[in-house]
Amino acid sequence: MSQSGGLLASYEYLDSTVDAIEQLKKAGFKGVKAYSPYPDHHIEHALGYDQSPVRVWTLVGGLTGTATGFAFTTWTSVDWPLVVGGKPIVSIPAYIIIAFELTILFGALATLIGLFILSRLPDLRPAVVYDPEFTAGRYGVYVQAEGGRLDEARNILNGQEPIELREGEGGANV
Amino acid sequence: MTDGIKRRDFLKVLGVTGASATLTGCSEPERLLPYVVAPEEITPGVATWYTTVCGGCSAQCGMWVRTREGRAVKVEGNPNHPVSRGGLCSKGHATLQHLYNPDRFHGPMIREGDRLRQGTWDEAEQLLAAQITATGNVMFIGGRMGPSMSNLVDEFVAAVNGTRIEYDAVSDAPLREAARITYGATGLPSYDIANARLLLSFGNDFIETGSSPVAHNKGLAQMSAVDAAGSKGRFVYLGPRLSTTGLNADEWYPIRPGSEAAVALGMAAVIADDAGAAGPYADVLRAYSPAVAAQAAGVSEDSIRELAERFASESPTLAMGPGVGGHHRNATAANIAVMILNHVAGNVGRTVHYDAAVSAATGAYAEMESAVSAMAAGQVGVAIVHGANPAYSMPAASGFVEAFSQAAFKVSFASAMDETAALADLILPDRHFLEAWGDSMPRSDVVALQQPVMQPVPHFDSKSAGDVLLATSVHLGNDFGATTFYDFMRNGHMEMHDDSVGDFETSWRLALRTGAVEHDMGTTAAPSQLQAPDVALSFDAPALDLGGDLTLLVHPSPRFGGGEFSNSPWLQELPDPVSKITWHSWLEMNGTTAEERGIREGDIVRVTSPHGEVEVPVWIYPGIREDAVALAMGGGHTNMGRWANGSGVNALALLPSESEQPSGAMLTLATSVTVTPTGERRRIATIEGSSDQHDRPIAPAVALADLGHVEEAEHDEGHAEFQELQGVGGFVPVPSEGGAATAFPLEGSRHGPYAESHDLPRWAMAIDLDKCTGCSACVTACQAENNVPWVGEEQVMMGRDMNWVRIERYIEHMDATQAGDLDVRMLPMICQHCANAPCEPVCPVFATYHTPEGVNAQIYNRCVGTRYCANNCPYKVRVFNWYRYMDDVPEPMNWQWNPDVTIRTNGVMEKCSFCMQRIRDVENRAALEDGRAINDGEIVPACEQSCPAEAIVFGNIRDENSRVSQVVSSERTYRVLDELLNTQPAVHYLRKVTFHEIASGGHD
Amino acid sequence: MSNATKDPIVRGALAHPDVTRLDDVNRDVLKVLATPGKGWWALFSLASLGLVVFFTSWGWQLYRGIGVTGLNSPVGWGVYITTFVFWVGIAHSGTLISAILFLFRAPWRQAIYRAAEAMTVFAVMTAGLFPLIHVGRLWHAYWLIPYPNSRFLWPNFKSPLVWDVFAITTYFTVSATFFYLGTIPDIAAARDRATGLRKKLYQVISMGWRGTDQQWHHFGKAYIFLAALATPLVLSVHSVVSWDFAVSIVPGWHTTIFAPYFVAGAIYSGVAMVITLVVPIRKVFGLEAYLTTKHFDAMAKLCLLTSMIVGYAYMSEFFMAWYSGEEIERTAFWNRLFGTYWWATWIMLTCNMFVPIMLWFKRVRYSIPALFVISIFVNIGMWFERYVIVVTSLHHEYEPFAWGIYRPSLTEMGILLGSFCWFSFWFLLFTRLLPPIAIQELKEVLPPPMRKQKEAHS
Amino acid sequence: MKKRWLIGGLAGVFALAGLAFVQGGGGEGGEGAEGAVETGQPIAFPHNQHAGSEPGQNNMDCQFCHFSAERSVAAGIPSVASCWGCHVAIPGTNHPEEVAKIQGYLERDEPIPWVRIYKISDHAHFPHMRHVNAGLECQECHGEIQEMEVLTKPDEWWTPAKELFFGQDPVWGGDNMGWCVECHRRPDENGEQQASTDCAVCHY
Repeated sequence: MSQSGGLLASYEYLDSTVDAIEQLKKAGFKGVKAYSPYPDHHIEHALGYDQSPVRVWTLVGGLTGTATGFAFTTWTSVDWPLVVGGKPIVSIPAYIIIAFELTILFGALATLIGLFILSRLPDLRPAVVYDPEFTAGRYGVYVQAEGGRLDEARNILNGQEPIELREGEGGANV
Repeated sequence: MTDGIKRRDFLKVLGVTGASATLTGCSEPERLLPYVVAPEEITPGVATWYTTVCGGCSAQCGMWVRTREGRAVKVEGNPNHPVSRGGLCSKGHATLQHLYNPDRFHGPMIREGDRLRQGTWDEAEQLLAAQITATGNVMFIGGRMGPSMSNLVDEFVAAVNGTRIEYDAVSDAPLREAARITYGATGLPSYDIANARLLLSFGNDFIETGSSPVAHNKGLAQMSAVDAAGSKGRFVYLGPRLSTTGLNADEWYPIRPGSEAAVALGMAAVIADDAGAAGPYADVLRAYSPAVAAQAAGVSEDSIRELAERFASESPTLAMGPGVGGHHRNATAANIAVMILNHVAGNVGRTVHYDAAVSAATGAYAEMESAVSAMAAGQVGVAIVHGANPAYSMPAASGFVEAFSQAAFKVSFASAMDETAALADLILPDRHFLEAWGDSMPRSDVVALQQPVMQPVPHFDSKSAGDVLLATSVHLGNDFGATTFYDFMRNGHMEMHDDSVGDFETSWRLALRTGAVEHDMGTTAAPSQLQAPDVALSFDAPALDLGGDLTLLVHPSPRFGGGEFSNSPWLQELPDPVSKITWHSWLEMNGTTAEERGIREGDIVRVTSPHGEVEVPVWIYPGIREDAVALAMGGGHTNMGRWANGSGVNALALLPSESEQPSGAMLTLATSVTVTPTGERRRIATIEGSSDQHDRPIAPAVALADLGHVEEAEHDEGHAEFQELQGVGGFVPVPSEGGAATAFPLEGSRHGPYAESHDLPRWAMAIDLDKCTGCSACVTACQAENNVPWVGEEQVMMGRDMNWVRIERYIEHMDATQAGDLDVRMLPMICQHCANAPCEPVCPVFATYHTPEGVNAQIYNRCVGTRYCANNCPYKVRVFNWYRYMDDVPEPMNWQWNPDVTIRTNGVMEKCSFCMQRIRDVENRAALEDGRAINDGEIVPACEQSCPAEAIVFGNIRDENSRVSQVVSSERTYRVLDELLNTQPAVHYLRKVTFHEIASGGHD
Repeated sequence: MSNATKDPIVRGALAHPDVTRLDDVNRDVLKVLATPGKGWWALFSLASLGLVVFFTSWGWQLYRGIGVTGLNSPVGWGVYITTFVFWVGIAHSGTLISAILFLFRAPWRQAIYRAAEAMTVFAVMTAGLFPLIHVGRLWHAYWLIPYPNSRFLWPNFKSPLVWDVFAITTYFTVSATFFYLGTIPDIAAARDRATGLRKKLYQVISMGWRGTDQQWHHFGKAYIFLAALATPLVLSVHSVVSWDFAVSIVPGWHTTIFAPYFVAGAIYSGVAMVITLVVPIRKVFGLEAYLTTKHFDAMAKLCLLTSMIVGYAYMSEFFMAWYSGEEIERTAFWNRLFGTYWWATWIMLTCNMFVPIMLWFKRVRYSIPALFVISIFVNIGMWFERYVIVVTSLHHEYEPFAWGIYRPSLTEMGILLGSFCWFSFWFLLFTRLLPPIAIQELKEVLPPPMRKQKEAHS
Repeated sequence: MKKRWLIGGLAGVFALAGLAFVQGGGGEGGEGAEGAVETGQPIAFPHNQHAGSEPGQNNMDCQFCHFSAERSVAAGIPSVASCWGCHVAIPGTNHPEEVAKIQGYLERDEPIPWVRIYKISDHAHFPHMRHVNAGLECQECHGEIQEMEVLTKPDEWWTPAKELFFGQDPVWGGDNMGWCVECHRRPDENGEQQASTDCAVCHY
């Protein structure tokens, strides 16, 4: 894939970033990637994101927690039944608390795992296409283009007066 | 040794059943040590029981001893004993600790310069013989001993033509002397308390000291129990201070110290229509009237007159004269006065018996005085002390210590170091009574045998005094027809034996098995007529040495007696039945008196008498007259043992060295004192939080008048607070159904092993508060049975006492200023084994839970130590192991540990288990006997077994025929705090019955 | 959820002249991570010293037995449980400020929530130690954890103490997760400014965060869900802790009001502690631009509110005790006010009810020294609140004859003191190793740089 | 941060494991199975020679020596005299010198300090007679004693770990509550659990 290559443009301004992305999208470029120092919904909008599947993880995790909470407490009570304080062997009201805590716990952990999986974290490989300024003040747009369309992409990105425009081998680690 | 003992060959070392279990696992290989020759009587892991006689005090109660692998692990009362009839006091239980006392001598000690070296027995006996032959002038100072031993001593002393002095620190000499003077009786009168309808005690603390505390305790309980006719005996205490005995009275006449004679005679004067009834004492009687008595006693004339009338009408009645605590200069006269009172009331032969004389504490102090002067004069060559500790138990003023050191050669038979032995040149450690043969004659018609229940504790090379005397006599060339004391004693009994009642061997075996045999002595006709006094008597209030403005009352301690029991940690830690204070001494003082002097509880005061002074903390006590202070004996040992030394003060330091005439008893009530604050304070090592119930339904009572309709009374008063609750729309707790067994297994517990639990018993207990006298025997019994540690004075002060039984003493009504009703509630508080136990659900690891048999179990090895259960226990009966208390128990005291009960380690909660080990033991036995059913009364917890008052009953409450169900069906039954908390305890209490009306709530 | 057109006030009072560009934030916040000053070292060594005291005392207790405390029967719980509840309480405002205010979009949250969350995590770490310190047999404490064992035994899920185990561990895990998640982008920022070992470290901790759109997208959602989970958790945890007491039958514990009362108290003490911690940070690291008086004003108002709730709870407890007409209940509360431990009760009332009255005045709320002092009062007061609840209720229970007194021992004091050092130890490390203020969230509330605006101006 | 929790967590786990291990008494690894010397037994007593049923072995009943097993909580250790009771006539074929030791102890009038192999925790009460009378064979808990020359515990390197997680195997002189409970829970012929699993049956 010698033809293909990646372009990384750093911008100082949000609107120029957003414009760049929108134009790239309009021009039908795939694999447009944006960098920003904070989550910005303009960018997300430009890239056309909708609901994140993280919520599914949370829901499933939470429900598993509830089920586990009730099942486990009940089973252990019945496994070796001991009467305490004249209370029923299986005292649901008490077990609600355990179930609740497990709901939260499993939900939270599932969410975290979901997040890591979905956003490809952790990723400790040295970053090639990356600019430390992205965590400070700059926005970045990376686009990967077939050889033929490289110039088009370059023009679009340059059109928004990037502070810097880097070119690299395609498929570089992003 | 006779084969009688040889068969009981001794387990050389601990271990066959992993002797005393501990939670702390040890890692170096444990050794299993079999017998060399297996004794057929002993099966490892199975208890062997022996019958013997308690040698603790002059009462000589019958005793059962439980041995495991040849170690005595528990002593109990012997119900077959004609005098004590079951039950055992705290002191009796604690004798075990004297047996295993690590401070016992390891062998005969011979003085070399200022130190003692251990010698051999042969050497020691040679030395004694040599000294006797050399110096002569033998003086044998002997305490209480059995008849055979007494005979031996007499023969021994006669053979070396020495003198014998009988001495017992706490003796009833005045009573005996009075009996001799008035009726020519020998020994003490025997009382039939149980049948008295009105009992008067003129300062006689008969359930603590005296001829037979256990029997008297039982008698008192039976007397005060409500009989079928719905009546109960009434107990009136007349004295300046309420002792444990006094606390059980229904009325208290706080009479001036020493005014007993006046009151007794004043009453007698009322009863005897014509003074002539008093025979030779008629003129005495004429001299007294209620007015005079009232004047002397400081109580109203009417009250005395009215009491006298009742004493005459409610016959049979019984009056008891002043005991050891009331030995003032006219004590004999006072006792005679009381005998006159009994006489005119016609009690002689009904409740007072002079024919079956009780042989009680012998020694007269007067004899000691002569002994002292003799020694001081250097007329004594060899002074032998046996069974007594005069260096401690005589007032410092007596000069015994100085005199004793004048004797050329001083011998002591003490088995452990004491103040007297410390002065001796030769110490011949005697056997503990559990290791030796002996006999006793608690009453003139009863002979009881004391047999060794185990081989002597191997740590200590001891020898019974009898054997020593015999061996020495051999050296001296005398022959008493026996080489061992066992033979000597047996011969004696053989001579005494009359063959008409069967051959000797059988009756001997019978005596060994049952513990005692009653001889029909063909009792001499009861002396019924008063005899004229052969000595001068004064019935006036006794003179007091003027030392200050407060009369000093010195009384024997319910825990230490005269001090001979002081070296037992159990007794040191046993809360005093009156003050609930452990370990140290205290001065009892009335609140008003203290206020006048600006003294607060815990202030350390200096008590000064003409004879000495002591510094002791004050305890405020409403049960003592404002013009008196009281101090108990038994403290302040200087040279007795690790637990006695330095604990408390010796009250005798304040007393004169003087004997009462004519009885010659030591004076205990002889001086007044000044009390001055030292400015220092200390924390009192008490277990008492508050002696006020704060209107809580903990120890309610019911008036005799209300019996028969207690339920209604309950309804009117008992639930008053609930009605109040309803009034304000509060939550009304579910009132538990009456005493009857509660539904068990509980709702929701019908599962798994609990499904069949309706076939299982439900263990329950009933405690009759009308019988409980608060004597605290159960506390020590429980401690002995369940390996409950003692924690020491410091820890008790921090509130960490470990006893599983806490006898709560709530003072409802107590007035030291005038005669009137007395209402003190004694409540033994143990784990209530609640069906709805608050402690159970809060334990995170199920360390405490409810067994199918309805016991609230505590699984020590599962306990993590969160202490939540203790917080949530409304009865506060759970105790915690804050340290590794049991690790501090020295060899060989740990030999006493019960192998059937786990030793609890650091960080573990514990509490009453209903003696689970005994339940299991009986179950195992029943299973071996082809799975037979367990009989009612077969399982007896330690507390029930030792209770002299028979106030405790344990059993299966699901069986309506069981004793416990029967008792619980009483209308007096209630359960502590149950109506408030619905805890449904398995321990049921029966209300105390009072003569006076009970104020609102039925419980205050 | 940034908002390009927020006016300064709404933007969390971030209107400081020096802060205009996004990377100004990096500059100001990250300079905190530079080599520490003398003050920090002084505090840090002090804390370390305290740690020695802490572990020596604990070691001594393990060696001798729990008896080295002043505990006894009837007072089986004392300083340890008091301090446990205290720290759990402290732990609350962190997640509260962070999660709840996040969900409610409270504008003043960003500047302080990082410190608050850190406080939460470390406070739970501290609180979690106390049950272990407290039990009689630490070496068996693991029996409270349900794990399959050769005895077929399980813990008793009916016991409030087991609820605690679950509540506290869950709370710790979730708070820690929440805290960590929030820091990832900032650690990345730190990484990009750092060099050498630190850089490697940050690289690992930040998990190679790049701030790509994809990451931000999921990050935002995950964060919301975590917040949504954490919020009920915050409320539940201290309720569960309160049930340790309320579920029992001890007069003074057995009260239905406990859960809300404890939660309010927790927030109260927590916010106070945040103030106590943030004031010095602000001063030392010169973050006045980010932690403005408006923040403190807001926190002070929260304190005021919760103090009133707590005060109400006190009053209603006393009222109900009287109204119930139950002698035992009445005695318990009468004893609280005028019994042996009257002083503790009055300290509690003064610090928690009377002192905060000053917060009604704007001048006080805007005076940072005043707030600092008041916050310390509140911290003390809240510790004593727990002491009063635990000790006074236990020492006078149902059985008058078994009433007793409890005197804390030196060991207990050492451990109490040590716990504060243990907490400060971690917190000081935190101020060094992690950005104490949420960089990326501050950027969200800054006006994003717009070329068009710029051109318009020029 | 994550790293720190990880390390802390692991440390905690190891600490607990260690404690559990110590508590579980896992530390008491016995010595190797060769000969009596390693076990430290004072006399090389071959159980198989006495109780074994192989030709040349004596096929004695366990309770001949452990005399109180059916009537007491303790099984009982034979007294030196009772050993000598037989051995006075039987000098022993394999190890006469070991047999001779018995006489030595008897004459010195001292007990033989056997090393204890089968030790149940002190906080658990095991009434032998209940189990013997319930028809249990000794071997069910003690293992095939009659085939062992020397009683030892296994000491493979992984034994401690095994004991930590699965408890010690009573057959090896271990002390495993799970073992007891498993048997107590086993249903009898009419499907009822055959012995109580009430805690207080053994722990008091």
